[in-house]
Amino acid sequence: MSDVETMNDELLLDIYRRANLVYQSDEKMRNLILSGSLQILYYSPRGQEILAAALMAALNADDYLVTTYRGIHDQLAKGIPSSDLWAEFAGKGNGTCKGKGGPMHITHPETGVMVTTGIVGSGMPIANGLALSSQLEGDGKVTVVCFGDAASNIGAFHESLNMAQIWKLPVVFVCQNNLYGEHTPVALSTGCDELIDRAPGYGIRAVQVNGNDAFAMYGAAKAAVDHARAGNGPTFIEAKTFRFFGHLLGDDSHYIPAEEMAAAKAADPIPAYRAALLDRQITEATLDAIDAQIAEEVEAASAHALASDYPDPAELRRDVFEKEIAA
Amino acid sequence: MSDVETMNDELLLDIYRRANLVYQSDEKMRNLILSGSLQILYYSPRGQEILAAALMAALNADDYLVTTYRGIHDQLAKGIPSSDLWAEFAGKGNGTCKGKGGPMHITHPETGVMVTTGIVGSGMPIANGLALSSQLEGDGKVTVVCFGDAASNIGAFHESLNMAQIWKLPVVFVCQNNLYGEHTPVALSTGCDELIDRAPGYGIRAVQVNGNDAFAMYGAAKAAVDHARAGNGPTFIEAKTFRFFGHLLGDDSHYIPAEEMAAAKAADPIPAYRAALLDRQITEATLDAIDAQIAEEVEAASAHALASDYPDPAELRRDVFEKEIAA
Amino acid sequence: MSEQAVKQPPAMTFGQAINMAMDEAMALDRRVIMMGEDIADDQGGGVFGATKGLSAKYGVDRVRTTPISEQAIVGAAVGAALAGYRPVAEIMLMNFVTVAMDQIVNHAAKLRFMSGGQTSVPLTIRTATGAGVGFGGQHSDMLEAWFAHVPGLKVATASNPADAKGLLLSCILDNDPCIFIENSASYGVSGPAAEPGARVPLGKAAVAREGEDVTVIGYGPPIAHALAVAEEMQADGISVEVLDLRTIAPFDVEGVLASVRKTRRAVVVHEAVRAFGVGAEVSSVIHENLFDDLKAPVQRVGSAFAPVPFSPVLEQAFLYQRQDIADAVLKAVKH
Amino acid sequence: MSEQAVKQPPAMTFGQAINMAMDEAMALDRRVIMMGEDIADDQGGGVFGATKGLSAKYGVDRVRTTPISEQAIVGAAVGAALAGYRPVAEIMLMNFVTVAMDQIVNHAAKLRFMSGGQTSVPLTIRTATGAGVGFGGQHSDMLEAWFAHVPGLKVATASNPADAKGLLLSCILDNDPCIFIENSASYGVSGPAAEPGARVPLGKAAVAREGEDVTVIGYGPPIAHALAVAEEMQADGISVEVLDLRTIAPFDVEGVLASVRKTRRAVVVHEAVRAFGVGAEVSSVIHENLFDDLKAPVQRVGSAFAPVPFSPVLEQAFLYQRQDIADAVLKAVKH
Ligand SMILES: Cc1ncc(C[n+]2csc(CCOP(=O)(O)OP(=O)(O)O)c2C)c(N)n1
Ligand SMILES: Cc1ncc(C[n+]2csc(CCOP(=O)(O)OP(=O)(O)O)c2C)c(N)n1
Ligand SMILES: [Mg+2]
Ligand SMILES: [Mg+2]
Repeated sequence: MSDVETMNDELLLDIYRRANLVYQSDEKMRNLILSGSLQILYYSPRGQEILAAALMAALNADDYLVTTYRGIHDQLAKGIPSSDLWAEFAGKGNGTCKGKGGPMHITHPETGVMVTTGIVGSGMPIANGLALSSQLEGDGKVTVVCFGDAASNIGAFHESLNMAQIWKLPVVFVCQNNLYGEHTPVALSTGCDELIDRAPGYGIRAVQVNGNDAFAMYGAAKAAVDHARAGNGPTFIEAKTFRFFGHLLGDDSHYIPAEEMAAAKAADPIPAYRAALLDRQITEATLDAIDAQIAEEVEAASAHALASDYPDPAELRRDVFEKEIAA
Repeated sequence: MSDVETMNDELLLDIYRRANLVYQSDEKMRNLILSGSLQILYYSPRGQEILAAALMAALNADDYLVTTYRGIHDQLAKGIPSSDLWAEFAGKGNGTCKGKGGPMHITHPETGVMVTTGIVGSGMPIANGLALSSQLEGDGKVTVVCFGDAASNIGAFHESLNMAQIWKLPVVFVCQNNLYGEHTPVALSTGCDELIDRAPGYGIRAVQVNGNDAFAMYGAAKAAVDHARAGNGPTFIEAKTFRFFGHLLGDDSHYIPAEEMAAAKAADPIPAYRAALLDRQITEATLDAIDAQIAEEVEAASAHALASDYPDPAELRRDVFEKEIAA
Repeated sequence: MSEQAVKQPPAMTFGQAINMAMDEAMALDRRVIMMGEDIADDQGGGVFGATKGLSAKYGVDRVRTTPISEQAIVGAAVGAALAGYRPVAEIMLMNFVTVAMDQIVNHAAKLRFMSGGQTSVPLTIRTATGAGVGFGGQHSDMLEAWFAHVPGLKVATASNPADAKGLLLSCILDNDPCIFIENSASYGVSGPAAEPGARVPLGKAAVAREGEDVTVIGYGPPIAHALAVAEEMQADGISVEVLDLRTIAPFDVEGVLASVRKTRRAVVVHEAVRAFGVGAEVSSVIHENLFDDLKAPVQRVGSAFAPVPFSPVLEQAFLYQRQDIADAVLKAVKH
Repeated sequence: MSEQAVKQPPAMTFGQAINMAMDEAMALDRRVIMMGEDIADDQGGGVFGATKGLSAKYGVDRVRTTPISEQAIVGAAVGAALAGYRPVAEIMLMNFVTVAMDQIVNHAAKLRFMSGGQTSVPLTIRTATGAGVGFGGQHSDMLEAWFAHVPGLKVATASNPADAKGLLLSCILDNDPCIFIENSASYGVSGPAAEPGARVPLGKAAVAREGEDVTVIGYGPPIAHALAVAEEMQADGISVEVLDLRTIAPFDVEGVLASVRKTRRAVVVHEAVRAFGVGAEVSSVIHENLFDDLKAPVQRVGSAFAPVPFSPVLEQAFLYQRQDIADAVLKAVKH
């Protein structure tokens, strides 16, 4: 856990900006979907914004990120330009991936976002490979891979943490433990009480943290990233959090006890972090200005996405292989 | 660990018989292969006989067993009739599997041997299913699945131990830790120091034992089997052992330090167990009589196998599906 | 008018059909059990709702929500099947079978053979897939050709709810491992209801429409498109027979050859990528057996050679289209 | 006598060829790295010795022995490839790819496309397989048809050591993910040596023998059998052309059609089970394109529809045989 003292206002505001960009983007996205302006499957990260913001603030711009279908918080917090990301979500030809990937498959190497996978757990083995390239290259990059609690039950998790440890790879495994995998609570799917109990099985450095606490999350992330960058190997971070809109937008969360949901909402990390900043003498005006700037960015990005063109059907033949294939 | 006191002579001799049946069978098998009478890939269990014998002695005859390519010790100790097993190893039509499976794929339901797999780790998920059937059926059977140390690094291990624990299945996972997977030592492939360190990650009951010590191994196995049979769920047993003939017969064990091999051979569990029984006032004559009986059995079984006929080529069309397929 | 309404045959959706097949099987045989992610009612009865109500009726011991552990799911199903159970494993989407291929191919498919017939694996794997719904590259693949190439596996899929019910029931009660493929977009699509208990035999194709000039052979959703094309073509005097394989592997060679022996022209259609797809096997078998009878080369229709794209424009460009079937029919007829 | 001995072209085994291809690639590009079980010299340089000497020469950082974790092996190779490396992952035997299909199919094959071309996966997976050596049901399968059906993957295999070297080098240096298939029984088989640095282009078939009456198309060990059959047939006045695909997918359609346009008869042979195999695609493509030219139906030769049996008698009954190729040639010629 790093010193809260060392987090200066600039850093705190940086996290604020990242988190609220996610927050406002998510709100806009849900509205557009619910109003029928956008027809996509959407895995809302509402509730996990602070986790992503604090985590990404601990990274260099060119550090690598691998994430999942529930990844817009990670992607925006890592720095993918809003309009490119929005266009990809809308399947437009000027999206990050020319509309070919879509929301579950965002890639944006300029900001280090190398893979977004729709297959539970499958980002972890790939993250090891990115980290291996950095180790061999000596480029000083760290790879962060995000995944859910339920992903810790799949084989790829096991193989990856073990390999990362024996090869001392500069990789940070961030389990965003939102307590449910689709509609199944952790207790029903997981033999151990705490996911961090799995770490000793790999001899891997590990830390459990409240992911919704920006200070704790940033500290855990920074320590892990520093550790990796110094050549000391991987870390497993279990970051506790919650998702407010269930698995897939439209999910009524019937499987979540009402009290649990109420408690989670009462502890909403977005207002909590704002309050914490106000406590630290950062002014309402400062934060409002950031919010306003974000609102503009989100408005512009979403409008841009909706107004943009779909890709040329001929794109189907490109990028299957390096050489374009015949019609 | 069960009481050594509770192991009466009958049980001790039963273990002796099982272990030495493996020991003599293995010796015969190696000789026939090295002399060219039998052309098969052979994964010798030399050094792991006591482990298998003590383990299987703790089981009921109709308990289920799932094992691997290095499985002849488990199969013989579980009770597959020697001549049927030998005939299968030789690819003969009167083998346990009509010659279709061969050494890596022994099945013999009459003695509970349900699957022998050549895929590292893949027996564990299947063992859960057998155990699930017993749980649903209430038939009181326990399933034991054997695998190696290196198999603990593959995804199937992880998924299986977790599922067994959350479903409280009557299954015992027996890791025969012979310190190497093919030519790779555990330390090079495994992030944790001791394999038992993986158990807390599943909340599973676990025990580490010297598998070459018949008393300790039997105790651990009996406790695990009783625990499972009583409906209390699975156990992970890490049983330490060693293999004297490397991975595949012909392997020169160049990757094993000479001192390590020498120490292992000095601690050969077969003479050690014999000495232990003599210490317990069991007579040389008793043991020699068992040895002689086994020698006859092995001689007869191997001769039977070599003399038997290969299967009818038409067998190729049978057992692909339930109904025979057209030529 | 009211009499007519009464005579209207009852309808059912694919989702209902699949649910009913499992319900009937579970009622019939206590050894029928289900495993899969989120399949019990507390978790919503499966992402597509296919198992809704089954855990309430038969208990969570028999309808088991699992961790996200596809190897463990299929492996547990294999093991239970070896012990005489008839497990139905739900692999939510077909692309996720890629983490469980070992259990399916090295174990489920081979254990009967490798044991010399001592054991069998009466297991059914249900899995959904298909493009056209915006699921993107990792949730839409049609991989039936892989399973068809593996001796020991049976593969089935339905073009209408009644067949879905009858085929799935046959799969569950069959003594060999079966892969039953559902279409992600079709759970809500309805058709005539099946009779209670009715089974559709595995390995038998169905003539969905009789015709004289050309046979369109397919399975699953393309059958509806083929029937529509046949209807259109009739106006132009082209008589199209539509043959629904229903069982993709091992497929009804006799049924296929009987139809094409009559029409002497054939088109094979599936959603899977054309190259190295099921259509290649069907085309080859026709060509090998009816070389001297064929009036035109067997035509194959499939999706484009690319991963499934996300953007709707590209996804439609990727997917085989009704028009492709019509074009292929015309090409065959005009050769 | 001694002069003749000097003129004898130098020979190399498949094992040497494969080792040399990797050696050359590693010397050429520091971003070529290797991962696999037991592949470093301390562990013996791989079960078939294919990587022998490479870790001594290039270091264990670049030639990495891995845990038994095929998903992690392929995944790490995918990740390193995304970052610009050219990893060569050894999956000891082809049946073990069944635990890594997700990384290969959902990721390696699709990431270039799904990223809109922003990233690429210049990865090579080497894997050995093949029946006839008593490895049994779980160590002998030929699964090339699976990979061929996946857009984004290239699949290659060689019928002789020189091609093995040239093809593997091309795979490693190619910017797309390649599956390179080796034959378990052939590592010690020798043939003429390849020139240093020589590459065999991907996607180009080779005419292994010219002929006029019928084309036998195949890849890998069946080519040697086809050449032997061609030799025998010549005595009977039948002129057999033998075409070695070398790249199975995407295969050289032009090369195949050019040959069969000339001979007007074709036989396709592979070791894989015939049903739904690569031969079906090749046969269909020929039939579709040369329907009016063909004098006989395209014949397919493959192994029997069963898992690979252990017993040598059954294993031979399972395997395609040289005689099957000869019979198919005669059937084509006599149609
Ligand atoms: C291998 C695989 N199995 C199943 C799925 C379907 N699936 C998608 S997300 C999900 C739940 C994952 O839960 P968790 O890892 O906790 O992440 P969260 O969605 O909560 O962020 C499931 C089962 C999948 N995508 N991949
Ligand atoms: C999935 C898979 N990967 C690789 C192999 C090849 N292989 C067979 S045995 C073996 C070593 C296994 O070691 P361990 O689990 O320790 O068992 P042991 O042989 O020592 O008894 C390997 C790598 C395999 N059979 N299956
Ligand atoms: Mg979760
Ligand atoms: Mg071992």
